[in-house]
Amino acid sequence: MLASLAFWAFSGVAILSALMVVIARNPVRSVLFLILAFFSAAGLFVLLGAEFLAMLLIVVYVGAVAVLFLFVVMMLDVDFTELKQGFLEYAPLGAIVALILAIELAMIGLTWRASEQAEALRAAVMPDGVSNIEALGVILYDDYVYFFQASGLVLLVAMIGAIVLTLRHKPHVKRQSVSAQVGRRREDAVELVDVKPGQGIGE
Amino acid sequence: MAPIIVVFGPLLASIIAGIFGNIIGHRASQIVTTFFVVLAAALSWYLFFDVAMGGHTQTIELATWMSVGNFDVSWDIKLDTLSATMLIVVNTVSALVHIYSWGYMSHDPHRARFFSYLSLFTFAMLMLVTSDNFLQLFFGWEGVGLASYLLIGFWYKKKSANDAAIKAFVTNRVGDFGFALGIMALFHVFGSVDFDVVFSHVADHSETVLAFAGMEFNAIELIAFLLFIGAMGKSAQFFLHVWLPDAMEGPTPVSALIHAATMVTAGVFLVCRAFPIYEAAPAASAIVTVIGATTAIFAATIGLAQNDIKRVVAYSTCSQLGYMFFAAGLGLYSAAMFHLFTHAFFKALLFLGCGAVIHGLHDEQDMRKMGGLYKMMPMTWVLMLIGTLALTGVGIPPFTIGGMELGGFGFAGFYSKDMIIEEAFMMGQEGKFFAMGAFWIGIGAALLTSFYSWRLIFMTFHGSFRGKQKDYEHAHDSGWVMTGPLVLLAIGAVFAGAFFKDSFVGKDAFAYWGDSLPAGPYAEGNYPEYAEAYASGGYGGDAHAADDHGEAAADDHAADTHADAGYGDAAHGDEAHGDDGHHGHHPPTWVLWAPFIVTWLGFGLAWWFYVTKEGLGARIAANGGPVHAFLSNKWYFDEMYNFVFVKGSKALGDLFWKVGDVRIIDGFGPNGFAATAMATARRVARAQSGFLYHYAFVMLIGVLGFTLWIVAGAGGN
Amino acid sequence: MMEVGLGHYLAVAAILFTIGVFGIFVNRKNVIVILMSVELILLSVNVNLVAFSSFLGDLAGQVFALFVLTVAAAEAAVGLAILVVYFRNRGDISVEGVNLMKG
Amino acid sequence: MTADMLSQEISLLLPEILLAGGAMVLLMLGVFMEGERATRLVYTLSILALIGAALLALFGTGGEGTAFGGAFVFDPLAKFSKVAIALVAALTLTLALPYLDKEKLLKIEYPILAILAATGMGMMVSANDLISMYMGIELQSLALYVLAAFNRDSLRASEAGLKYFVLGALSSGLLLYGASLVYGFTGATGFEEIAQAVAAGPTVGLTFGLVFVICGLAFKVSAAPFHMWTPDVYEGAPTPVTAFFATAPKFAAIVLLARILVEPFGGMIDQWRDVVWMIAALSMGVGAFGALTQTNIKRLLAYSSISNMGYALVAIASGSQTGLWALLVFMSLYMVGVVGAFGAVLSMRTKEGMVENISDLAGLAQRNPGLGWSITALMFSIGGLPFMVGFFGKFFVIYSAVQADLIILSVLAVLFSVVSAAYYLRVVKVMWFDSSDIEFVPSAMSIYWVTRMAGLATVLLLPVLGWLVYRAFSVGLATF
Amino acid sequence: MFGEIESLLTVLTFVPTLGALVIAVLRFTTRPENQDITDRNSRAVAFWTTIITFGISCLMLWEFDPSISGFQMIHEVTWLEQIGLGYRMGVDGISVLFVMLTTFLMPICILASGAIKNRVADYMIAFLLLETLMIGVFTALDLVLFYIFFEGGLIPMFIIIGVWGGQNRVYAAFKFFLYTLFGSVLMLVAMIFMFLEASTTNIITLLDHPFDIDVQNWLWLAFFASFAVKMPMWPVHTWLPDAHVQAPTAGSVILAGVLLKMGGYGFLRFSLPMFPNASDYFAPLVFALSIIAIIYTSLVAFRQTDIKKLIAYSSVAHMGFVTMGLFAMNETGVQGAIFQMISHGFISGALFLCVGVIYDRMHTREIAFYGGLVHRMPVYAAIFALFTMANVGLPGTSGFVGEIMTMVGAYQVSWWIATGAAAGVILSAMYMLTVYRNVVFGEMTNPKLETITDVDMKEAGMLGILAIATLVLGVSSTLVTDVTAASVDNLISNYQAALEAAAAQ
Repeated sequence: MLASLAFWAFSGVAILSALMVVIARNPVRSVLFLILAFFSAAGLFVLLGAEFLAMLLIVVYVGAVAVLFLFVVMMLDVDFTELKQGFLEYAPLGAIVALILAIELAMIGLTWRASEQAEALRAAVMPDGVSNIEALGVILYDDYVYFFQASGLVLLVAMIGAIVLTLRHKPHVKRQSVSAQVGRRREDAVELVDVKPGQGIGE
Repeated sequence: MAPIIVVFGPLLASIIAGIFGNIIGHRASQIVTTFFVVLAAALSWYLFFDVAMGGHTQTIELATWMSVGNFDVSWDIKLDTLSATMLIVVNTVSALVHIYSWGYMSHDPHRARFFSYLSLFTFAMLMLVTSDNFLQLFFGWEGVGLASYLLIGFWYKKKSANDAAIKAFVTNRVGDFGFALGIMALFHVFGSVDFDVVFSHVADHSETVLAFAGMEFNAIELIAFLLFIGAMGKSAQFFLHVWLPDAMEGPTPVSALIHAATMVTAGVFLVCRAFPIYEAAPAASAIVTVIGATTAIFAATIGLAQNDIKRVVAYSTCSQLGYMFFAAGLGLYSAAMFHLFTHAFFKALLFLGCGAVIHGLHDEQDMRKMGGLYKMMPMTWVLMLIGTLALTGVGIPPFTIGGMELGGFGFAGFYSKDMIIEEAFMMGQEGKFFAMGAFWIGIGAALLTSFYSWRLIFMTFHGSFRGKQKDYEHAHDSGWVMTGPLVLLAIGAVFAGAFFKDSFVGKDAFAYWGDSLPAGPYAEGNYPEYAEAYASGGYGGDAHAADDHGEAAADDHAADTHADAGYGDAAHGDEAHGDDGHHGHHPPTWVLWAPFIVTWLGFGLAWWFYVTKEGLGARIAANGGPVHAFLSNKWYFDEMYNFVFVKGSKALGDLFWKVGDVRIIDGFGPNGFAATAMATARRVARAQSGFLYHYAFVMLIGVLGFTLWIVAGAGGN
Repeated sequence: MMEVGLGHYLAVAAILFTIGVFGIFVNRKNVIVILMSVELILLSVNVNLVAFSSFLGDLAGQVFALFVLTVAAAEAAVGLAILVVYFRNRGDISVEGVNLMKG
Repeated sequence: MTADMLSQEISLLLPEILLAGGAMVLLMLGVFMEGERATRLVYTLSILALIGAALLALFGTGGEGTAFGGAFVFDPLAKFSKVAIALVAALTLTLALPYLDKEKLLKIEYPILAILAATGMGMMVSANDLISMYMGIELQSLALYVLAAFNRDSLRASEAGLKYFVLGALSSGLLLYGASLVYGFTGATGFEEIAQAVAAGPTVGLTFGLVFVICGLAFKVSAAPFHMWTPDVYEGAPTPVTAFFATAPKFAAIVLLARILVEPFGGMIDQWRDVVWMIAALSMGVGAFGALTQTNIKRLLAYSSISNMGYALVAIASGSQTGLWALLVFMSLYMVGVVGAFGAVLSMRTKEGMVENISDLAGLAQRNPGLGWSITALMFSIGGLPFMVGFFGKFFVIYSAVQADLIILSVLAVLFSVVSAAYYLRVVKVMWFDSSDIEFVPSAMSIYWVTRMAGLATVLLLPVLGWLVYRAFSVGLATF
Repeated sequence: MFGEIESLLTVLTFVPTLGALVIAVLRFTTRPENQDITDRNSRAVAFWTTIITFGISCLMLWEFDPSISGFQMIHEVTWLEQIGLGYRMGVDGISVLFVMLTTFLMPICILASGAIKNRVADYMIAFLLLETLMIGVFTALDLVLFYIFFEGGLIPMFIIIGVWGGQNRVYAAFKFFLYTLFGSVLMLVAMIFMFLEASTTNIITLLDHPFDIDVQNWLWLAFFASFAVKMPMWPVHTWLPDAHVQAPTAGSVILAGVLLKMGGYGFLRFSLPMFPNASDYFAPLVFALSIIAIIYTSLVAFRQTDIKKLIAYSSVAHMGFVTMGLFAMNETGVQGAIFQMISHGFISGALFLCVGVIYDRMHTREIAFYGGLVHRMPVYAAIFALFTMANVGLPGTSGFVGEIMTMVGAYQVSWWIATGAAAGVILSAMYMLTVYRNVVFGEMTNPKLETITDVDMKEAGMLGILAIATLVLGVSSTLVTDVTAASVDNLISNYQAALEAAAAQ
């Protein structure tokens, strides 16, 4: 009963905040609603018994991704007043498409029945009496090590990509270089020039 | 060897003169061509006596032309009386024309070419007449068409000459269209195009039915009709006559050679050659008669109102060919051939005479600018008179005074033309409705012939000169090189009829024609004993009868056809024999005299119009009644054809081209498709708006579409 | 209050998904919001996966969701980097401006 | 899991390990050895790494089999694809060096991202599990997003990157949603397990999932209606990146699609054939018509690529052994053409810089006959016109379609090929019929030779076509 | 004595390619300043290559045994054997003469290209490649190989028209290429279908393979789409006038002389023997289209103001006779059709050369521009006259033999076909004579023509050879029909047998 109530509450909030993400005028608000949606989804995960994923969602998504979004939104100086013009132009079409999709997908959801072999086909049966995080941990570094390594590569690519795209060495910015300061010698700093009268310093 | 020289000598000469003319020069070209043609003429007289008189018919196979399955056509020289007769006509006239042209064309810078064409024409004509099959005949047929095209358009600078040449060729092609179809039908029915095979199997196919133009026809009738279309074209018969008068744009010797003596008679030759088919095709023969008779009177009426001296003669030719055709249509093949033979002489004579006049007047052809020339050109005048007398058929019919039969006598045309008219009457008597019509038309045409012929003589040679005085003073008879051939032709025009009457249509006709033609009702009606003698092989009992008739006898049909079935109409034969008995094949006396009378009537009228009341004709023309306009405009045939065919095909061509090809086919086809493709391309490009959200829409709509598709599919399942 | 079953979770996921789709449709001004819509779609996927995993009693779904989360984070990083680059070049992130290339 | 088994399994991954390890080593090398020479060294080593990966795939692995509980498979299909992908990637990397050099884009990240992308492609063609499929795709895609925007100072490049990224993320979402449905309705992520579930009878949910997966992958092969990014990204991205986009990732994605449809979902051919049919027809159509009005050669090649992917999908739609080997032959021959064509595009450099308009090719056949003839041959080959090897690619594709009784689709295919011939011809026309004064500067050795060799190969491969067909044939045999 | 050379046909086919390679090497190794030397050398190499090819083809004809109805000199090499494709070459009575026609016309084309001054090497390469492809079409005994040669020929022709063509050459080249490609891609699908049905692409085997009557119609239509465009038949003929008008002289000669024949050859090789029932079923359609083509295009030709366009339309009309004869499916018709194709190759080729002669001098093909050429060019006038007459179908020229044989063949089938065709004969006289009059006869009114010179020795030689060929075949058609007889008999008897078998069911 309580679980049901929680489900309705979490899902209701998730859906509403998701809607607000889409229709909010100000992208900052959108991000904030997105965070709310993630929180609610995390609640649903907990209801489903996936505690680790729920935590992960909050840590990774709320803590990293959404904040990243927020940074970007605020960093890019966007003129918010213009942003929502023409909002309604495609809304009807979007609504129709969304409605049909929603009906279809919901229909699918309601027709669900596990395949007859599903029982047998399960790759990682949920063990009894083990916490979710432990169960995941056991298989993640064993059966799923390949994916784990692959995700490492994905993150490497993301890192390289982010750096190569955004890192800039600005030539005129002066930075402190300790080794250079320490290794400074007299010859580097002072040049003695024998100036002949009436000629000035020239090459 | 002789036949090959006869046929291919002119070709060789033509090639020499045509290709090497520029190198060897005009004189050499003239000599070469004339030599070969004269040689051919001499040899053809030799062959004539050998084949026609001696009965040595033969077929020389030279080479294979086409051989595909049954369609086996070879190059042959077939010599029988018919072809031998044609050989002498062709070669003699051709030789004379060659000689005449020495003089006539003496000032032309392209003589070599001219002589080459003349010889080429001769060759083609010889191929035509010596053919052993329909296809070779067609070869010659089109070959003479080509040569006439070249010769009519000889003065290629003149637009009118070029137009006339094209007109001649194309009109002939229309005829050839029928001819070619006839050949195809022949091959379809008989499985062969060889004369011997076809003719011997005509009777087998008397019941065969062919579909044509959505209807069913008797095969033989259809073939006969289609072949006759070819003959109409070549012989300038009604509907397809339009080219002949225009063809007078060519040099006059050409007119004499082609448009009087030889080529135009090819149609008659064809009908005679294919007589077994026509005998088995009464309806087609009736058409031949009707068309022939129509042409005879129609051309004659137009001849009345023409002012161009050559055109008068040209229409006269048309008209005379009409006579030949209605004769042939009535089954009087020998009579038709006889007229063809005599006509060749006097018509060539007339044409060449006209040429002499034209030459003498420095290329003046309009009779309205002539007159009184007999003083300046007496020789020509005399020769033209002879020609006219022969053409009009002046002569005295046989008559009986006090129980004494006096044989008639007359110029060449008298024998041949009167024979046709009389026999037509006889046929009419026997119940052939159209034959009687033909007879009366023949009479009428004879009147008109007489009138316009004398009109020509009077306008040209009598009265006062109406052209420039200077021309009159320079008018003169031509030299001997031109007059000589005229004289020879004049001799023919005077005596050919009398001399050859017995051979062609008279008592010797059975032996003369042998298997190549039936002797004709006159001979059969009057000289049955000769027929029997010939049939039994007794008469002239030489190798000819034994050999060839022996062969022919192998096919009983042929013999039967000759002997009994007659001309497709048994009634005629029966009546003729039954009523008149032995010597009963004589028309009433008035029929014999009728042509005589109308001829003189025509002469009288012409005299009255153009001598007594000189200038009356001109005044009538000037006042221009509708009748005169109708006649002088040639019944408006040219205008009609121009409108229907020339303009029609131009309009149709434009329609097909500009609307059909450009607008419809290209417009909806490649160009339309290209335009649609480009429009589609632009639409695709416009959809590629560059906007992110558009792209996302398209993706999502795609997904939605596919899922809906699946749902629909699942629902359907 | 009825018993909450898998269907409910799937329906929630479906609705989240369609909201994400809807967001892409209605938003034609701001790329960031489009990216957020994509994040919503990924969230719906995760809900799906976890729900299936739970009801099937199979951890694979959660593992899958885990990697989806990881990759989505990486994706967000790269995406925002690209967005920053674009903004630097253009000084604007309006979606309507992003059509230099078309046709 | 014993060490033996582990080493056995790991040996199957040797090509990927080489590439991934190589990427990291080279990254270190590049970071610590600054300077242009080091950068060039990294490039060279990257190319060598790719060639090495190809060789390893060909000879070095411990036979065939699956690893990591069936998540990774190394079978003839994967082998064939990996060799092709690695070689093509090496070639495009070769083409890239002179361009980047001239455009001041010579950075070590380029080759490293390229080989990481190649690693992802290797994972894609070896994917035997929904998760490994997804990881492979993402590894590849992320690298490609970055590469698209690699010229970060160019507005066009960054716009290309942005478009590619946003739409790519969306497509990933679709793919994942589909994958989640598939997982939910089968209870498994492994392809073999899914196949078993499918064999038991498809459900609507499974079909939906499959459709979403197909749509997601269709984006990667730029098939219509998920193609919209292609022309813009091809145009905006730096040319060598475009060349890379047009070749190896396409190959990997199409093979992955084929594998998914044939292996786990082979039992649902009736369900997916219609969808693939539609996508194929749409792609061919859009590719054929869209290119007609293009003036930019890169855009033209983008549409050409859309259309050719349509043909590849025709082969997949036939869903047979023939279809599979036809697909491989088609793709291999198409790669030859595309590499050559982009080599040609990279040769289009005047004194002022790169040019990309088709009209800039005017008179090329006369001024630069070698290049002109090569482009002519390449265009005809890509267009699938007879006498060039490209024809055989299309021929086999249509062959497989007719065999599968997809007559209408094959007729559509040939008709669209006529339409598309029009724009290939237009390129040829510009080169041969028109004239202009534009003079290209001599291209670098690598570009020169790649272009010429590819041009020659369109004809010279004809006699040895049998070998290629034989290889593909055996792949088809092994896969079914 | 050369009977042992199995690969004679392969050699024959690829010798021109070798020539092209030699020229390519010359072209790529020459410095720009030596351009004219390369041009000269290219011409020489091309000419001698074609002459050698012609020599080899004569050898082939010498080796050819006309009494055998099947294929001869078969050369097979395994190629793509896993799936049943193969490289197979061979000739029979039907194809051997087309090969001869090709090799015969090629040297003439090379010689006739004297007016080409720019990019000579490319031109020669294109022509030599084209020759390979054309010979290949007639010698290929494998469906796919045939298709490759058949379609491949479009590429060099496209370039020939587009680079060395006239004003509107781009449109014409595209139209030519896409139109014909459009036609033949459908054939490709049908070929693949046949390949799957019979599991081989070997033409010899396919000839004996009985295809289902149900599918025959579809296959036939697909092949028809290709060959009808290639012939070209009405209403898919409109590419031809454009292509002809724009192509350079030699291109027109090849186009009319050989490329059009591929359609007819295709009917003979595929449609008729492989789909007899469908051929029989569709024959009325073909007849109708043929007759329309003959009359319609003749009338259109009559209205043309461009000489080449006129001749092009006339070609369409003459090809109408071919299709008519072919589908009459009796000896006369089929042999006549083959003969007509060979003959048309000479005649139309010669006519295009004739146009080329004056075009090279005056650079216009407008009929109205000319007139009175005979005054300055008597030899030309004579030669042109000959070919005009041959085109008109005057007996004694080869044009007549083909026309009469096809018409006789068609008459066996139905009167209306022959009647329509015969009507076309009238029209051909009308337009050919008109154009001849307007160009050659009349007063020379255009002062620009006064400096025009008569044909030179080279031109006269080329035209003379064609003239001799036209005349010799015109009086002795058995030179051709004897070669084709056995194969055609075989074709027809198989055809009839198939029809009877179908009727018996």
